[in-house]
Amino acid sequence: MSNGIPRSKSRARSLFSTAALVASVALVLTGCSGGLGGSTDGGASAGADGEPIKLGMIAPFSGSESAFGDYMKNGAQLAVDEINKAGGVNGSQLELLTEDGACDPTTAVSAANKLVTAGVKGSVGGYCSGATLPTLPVFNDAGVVMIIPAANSNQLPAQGLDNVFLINGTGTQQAAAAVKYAQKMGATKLAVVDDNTDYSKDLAVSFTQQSKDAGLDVVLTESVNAGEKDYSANVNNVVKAMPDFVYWTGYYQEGGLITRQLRDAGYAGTILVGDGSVDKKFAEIAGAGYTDNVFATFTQTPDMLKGAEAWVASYKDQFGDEPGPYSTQSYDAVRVMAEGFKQAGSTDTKAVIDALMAIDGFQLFSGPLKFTPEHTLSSGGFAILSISEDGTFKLEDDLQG
Amino acid sequence: MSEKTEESEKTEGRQVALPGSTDAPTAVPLPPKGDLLLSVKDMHVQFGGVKAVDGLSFDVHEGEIISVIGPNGAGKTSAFNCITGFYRPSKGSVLFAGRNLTRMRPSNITKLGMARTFQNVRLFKDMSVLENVKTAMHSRLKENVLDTLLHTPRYHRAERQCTLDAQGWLDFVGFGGDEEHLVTQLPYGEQRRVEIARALATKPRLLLLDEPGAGLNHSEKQALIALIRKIRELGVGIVLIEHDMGLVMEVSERIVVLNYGKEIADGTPHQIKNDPKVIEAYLGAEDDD
Amino acid sequence: MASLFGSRDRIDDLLTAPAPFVKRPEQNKGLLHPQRFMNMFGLIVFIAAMVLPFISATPYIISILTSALIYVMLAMGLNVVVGYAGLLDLGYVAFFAVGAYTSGILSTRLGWSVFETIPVVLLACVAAGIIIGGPTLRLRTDYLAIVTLGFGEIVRLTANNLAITGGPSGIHGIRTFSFFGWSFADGATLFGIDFNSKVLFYYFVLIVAGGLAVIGAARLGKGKLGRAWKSVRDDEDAAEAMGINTYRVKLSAYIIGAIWGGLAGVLMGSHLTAVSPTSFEFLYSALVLMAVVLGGMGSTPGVIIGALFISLAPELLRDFADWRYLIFGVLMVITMIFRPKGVWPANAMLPWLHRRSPMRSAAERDESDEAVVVTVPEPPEERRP
Amino acid sequence: MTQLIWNGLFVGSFYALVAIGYSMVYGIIKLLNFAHGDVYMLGSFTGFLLLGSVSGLLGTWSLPVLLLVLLLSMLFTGTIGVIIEKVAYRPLRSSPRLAVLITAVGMSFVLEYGIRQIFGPSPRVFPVRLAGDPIFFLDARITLPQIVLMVIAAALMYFLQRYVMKSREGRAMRSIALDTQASLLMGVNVNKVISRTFFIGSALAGAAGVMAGAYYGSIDFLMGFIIGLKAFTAAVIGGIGNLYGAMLGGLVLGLLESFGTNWLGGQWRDVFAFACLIAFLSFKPTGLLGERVSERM
Repeated sequence: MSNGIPRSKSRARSLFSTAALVASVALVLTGCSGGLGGSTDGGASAGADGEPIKLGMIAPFSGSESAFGDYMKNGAQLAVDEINKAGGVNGSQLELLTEDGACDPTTAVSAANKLVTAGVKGSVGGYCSGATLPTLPVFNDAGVVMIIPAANSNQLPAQGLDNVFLINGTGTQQAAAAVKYAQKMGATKLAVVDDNTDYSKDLAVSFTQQSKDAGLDVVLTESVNAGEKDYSANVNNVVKAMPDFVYWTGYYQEGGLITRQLRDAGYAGTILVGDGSVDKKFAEIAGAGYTDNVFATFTQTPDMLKGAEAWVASYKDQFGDEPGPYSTQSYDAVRVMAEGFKQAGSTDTKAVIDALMAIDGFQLFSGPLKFTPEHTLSSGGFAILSISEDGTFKLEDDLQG
Repeated sequence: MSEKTEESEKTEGRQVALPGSTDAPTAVPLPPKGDLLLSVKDMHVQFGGVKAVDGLSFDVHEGEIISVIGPNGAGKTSAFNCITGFYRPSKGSVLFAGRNLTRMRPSNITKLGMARTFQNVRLFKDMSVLENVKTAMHSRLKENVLDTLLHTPRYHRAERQCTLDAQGWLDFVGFGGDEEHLVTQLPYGEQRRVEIARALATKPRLLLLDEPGAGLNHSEKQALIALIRKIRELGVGIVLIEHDMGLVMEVSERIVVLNYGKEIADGTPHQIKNDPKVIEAYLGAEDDD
Repeated sequence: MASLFGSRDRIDDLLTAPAPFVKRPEQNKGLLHPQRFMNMFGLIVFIAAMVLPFISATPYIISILTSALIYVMLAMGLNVVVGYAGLLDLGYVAFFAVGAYTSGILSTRLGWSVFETIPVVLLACVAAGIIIGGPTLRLRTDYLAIVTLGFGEIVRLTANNLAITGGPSGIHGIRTFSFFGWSFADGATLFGIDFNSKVLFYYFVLIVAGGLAVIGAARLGKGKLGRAWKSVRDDEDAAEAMGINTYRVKLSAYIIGAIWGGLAGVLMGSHLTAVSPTSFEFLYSALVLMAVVLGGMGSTPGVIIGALFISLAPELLRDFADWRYLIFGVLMVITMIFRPKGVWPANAMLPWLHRRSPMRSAAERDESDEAVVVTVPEPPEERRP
Repeated sequence: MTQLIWNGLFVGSFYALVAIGYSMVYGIIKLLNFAHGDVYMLGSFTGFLLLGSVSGLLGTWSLPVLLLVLLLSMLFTGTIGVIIEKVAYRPLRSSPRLAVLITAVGMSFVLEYGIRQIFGPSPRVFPVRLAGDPIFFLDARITLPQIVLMVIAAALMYFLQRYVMKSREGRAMRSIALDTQASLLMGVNVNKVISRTFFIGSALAGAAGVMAGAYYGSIDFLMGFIIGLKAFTAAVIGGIGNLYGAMLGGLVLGLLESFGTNWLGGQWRDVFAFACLIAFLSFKPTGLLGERVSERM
């Protein structure tokens, strides 16, 4: 009894803590392979026969954005399976490794390091721009080429890293399509609503800027807080500003609610939503009768292309669910990456980057691919969609001419 | 150990312990009545509509032992809390060492030289006995954050002295347990002692003891009386709230009696014992109970 | 009268502490003394951590250990606030954010190196500690909890809404550490080993910074200020009665916590090269608090274990994919049920360690013959003031 | 203006329903039950499942069916609340309060990610949607479902108030809140009362969950998190531990948010609400109706 605590308890306590320590040290020590001080295993053994080429994908599988993780993963997996069935790339099979980035920078960086450690040759993930940005240097240092399917903040190409490619249209391109449509509709008073996250805000800012340049009056920019249910206060602000055109730049979960609440509050004008809201669930959440005069900016959807029914069918067949936002982009990301490997004839970073830059006319869902010097799509391929009876989005206006 | 105390010798203040002495500290003999220490003048304390203290006045001199007694709910503890700055008097003043205490933080009052104990022992329960006493030396410890962070020689010196002083006070109050123990592991009587040691470690001129005898058995009470006298011999003034009349009568030089917040008597134990108002208050109070 | 007491705040001491006269057993020598043992143990862990990358580690392991060390720093800082001073803080990441953003903005806008930003970060953190603590520390614990939570959210939302903080996408391209024209990005060859990875440099920086954070917080906890914090935690009134200005002491805990959190923020910002508001959500305040409580409030080894658990468990559970947060939650509940005071509570000692041999035999305390053990005290009849 | 007030009150009544549970649990065992918001989420999903199974009846009997579903969901979430308390909180009754806070966060994770495992991460849409034509009252646009929901909320709170203030069980609850030890000595079965408190608080949260699902239409596994924080804030504004305080706090918070959004825009709304809270607590540190609480300490 001479120390601070009763003896019997303290023994159990110390045993436990010692065990915990030993366990944690053991956990750290095992699963490690080779010291770090020496060298990183550059491009060795890449694509050797029998060894699959590993592709990494960081997407949100936990947290508030986790709904999108599976869409992306499934889309990519579909492409990997197709390519493997067709004989793989340069004689090797592809293998998809997914890691949770949780839309959190720290988690995403850990995930990136994990993928690098696992020896991925390409990254086909990246959803939240905020969490994707800090992974760029990690992949860049390791010489991993990134084809980012979803994240599209203007900050990404602005980093000027040559291993980073974006195959989602950028905010600027999407905003241009939205403004074009607003003009076409003859709207004069615009309101833009974002959800205060990086992607949405980026798009909203671009939209506001371009609207002003086009001589349109943006009467209100409103931000909502993602993850809530009641947006009546925000909706009230919108209605009071009396716009004739509202652009929602966030995701479908809130988008459906806001559309419904806008209509309930008496707003009758056009509602345009961004690509994050293009999901069958959007109409479901908004409810029947709430999707008239609602349109979306989106790169073309599967059902607008020939053979897309087959794609949707095989997606459904394999995963038992409809494809969602960024399923197509993730699918395309894998295909573009494979094409890059194929053209380069290896997985060598420099060669793949050159090969990707040389691609011209490779068919994506969003149209033929040609990268700009900034490594973004030369044309966003944005079109205007409307919502059909069953809640699916269909092509309304391709904005050509 | 003894050589360390030489550093602690100071020219100021009364020397209570001779270096290396293994006996209780001694004190310079006091004049019969020291200087005026505390002067409570017409103090009122009010909570909402309840008058907890309703006009209390008394003086305490150095080296004097005064008891404040009264039936339950007479406002004794409220008066204590008011003197030590935990409550603010609604009227009247408290002068200590020539200063008005009424708008002062309790900690500043303590720094002026007034220490207290609490009615139900309030030690720092997740700290060891030694740490409890060391805590009381907070405001005197010459150790700043950088010293602590860098473990400078000054830090080591201050901590060593602080520990010695704390041990000295523990020995002084006759603490007989293990000073490394958490205070909650001590028997009640020892906790009382630690609390007094802790109060003394703030180096007070005036010590306020709130029912120090509560929960003690007979022999412990005898030891307490001895301890109170020993503290008085150091020149410290003592104000005591106590229910045990035997203890009060034995130790006090003067007694102030409160009833329903009002001061009904102030005198020597002998005068109080024979004061009809006091007798009535106590008998009456028993009726009420 | 006035002349007798002088005019300073403190009047001259009447008393001098008596010298202790009861003989106390000698302190234990060598490693049996708990403090020395723990110091030695800490040193061994530190060396092991330093050597680890040379033996066996991948960039992934190094990266998650680096994040874990940031958590250790944060938890040590929060331990000062929650563990020592007993102030429930649900918005601790606010300080983390202040540090990360201050450093990030100075680094990206003015081109300062991370080292140069540190003095400004310290000032910003002290200011943040005072701003957040100043008006709120008078509140009772539960109200303090919501107020700190509110401040945490205010800081995050403000960062999210302002242009200077980069809005929702935050700040990117924070410079790495550099000295005299050489930066971590350049790599180096030491002792014939090629250090080409920034990851590794940050790991070493964090080992050192984390080590200093642990030692600093532990030392503060044992010193004068630490005793004052603990006294405020245990009984605020009694602390005040001991001459401790409880308000100032609480504020100091806040400021120290803010500094620790802010410095951790600087390191996180430069480790990730990016700062964004999503890193400062309420969840992370809750996680750091969990690290402290799970490990053992006020206990240095406990808090370290807690921080490592909180940061490494989700990583180690990655293979469980979708299940990992479920498992994490279950683990938390189970740990607390079996170890309610934390994995390694404060005041706990390993059983084979003693500060000194058992204290005071009966013979040694013959002076205190009255030391009869008392039975149960009467319940106090009046409430505390 | 009236629209702002109405919006605020409507949202506020949801906050109030959830805040009551927070506040009751706090009043009795001084625990900030972080899993409480997730019980609200659980209520939504229970209602979703139940409504899905009786979807045939929905056409004609919408409202009665909905009420029945509401009741069943309340029973279910109430039971879950009791189980959570038994499993995660009771073993820690005598431990430091923060320890229980951690198990509460742990339970919150368990509920959230448990539901995620069952229903998946993407939002589900309620099979029934309350909709109605608006009526205008002093310029405010009010719909019938809004009125119905507010009436239900008010009725639930009224019955709760009657129960707590008038019944024997309610008295036991209040006595425990005042002094657990003394209540124990007076022969109150503390465990039973605590269970009952968890049942009621969780049932109310579940009711709010079902109502939110039916009104807003979409539910997801993380929906409880934000409302949990809001309810906590509301409970504190009102004076935590105080029943009326929780109701009042919910409404006040709803109004603050409504006006904050109007004045400063949506992105500054929470900053505004929290700043008000902090400023307010600095002046009145016990919350709106906190006096009674301070006696309890």
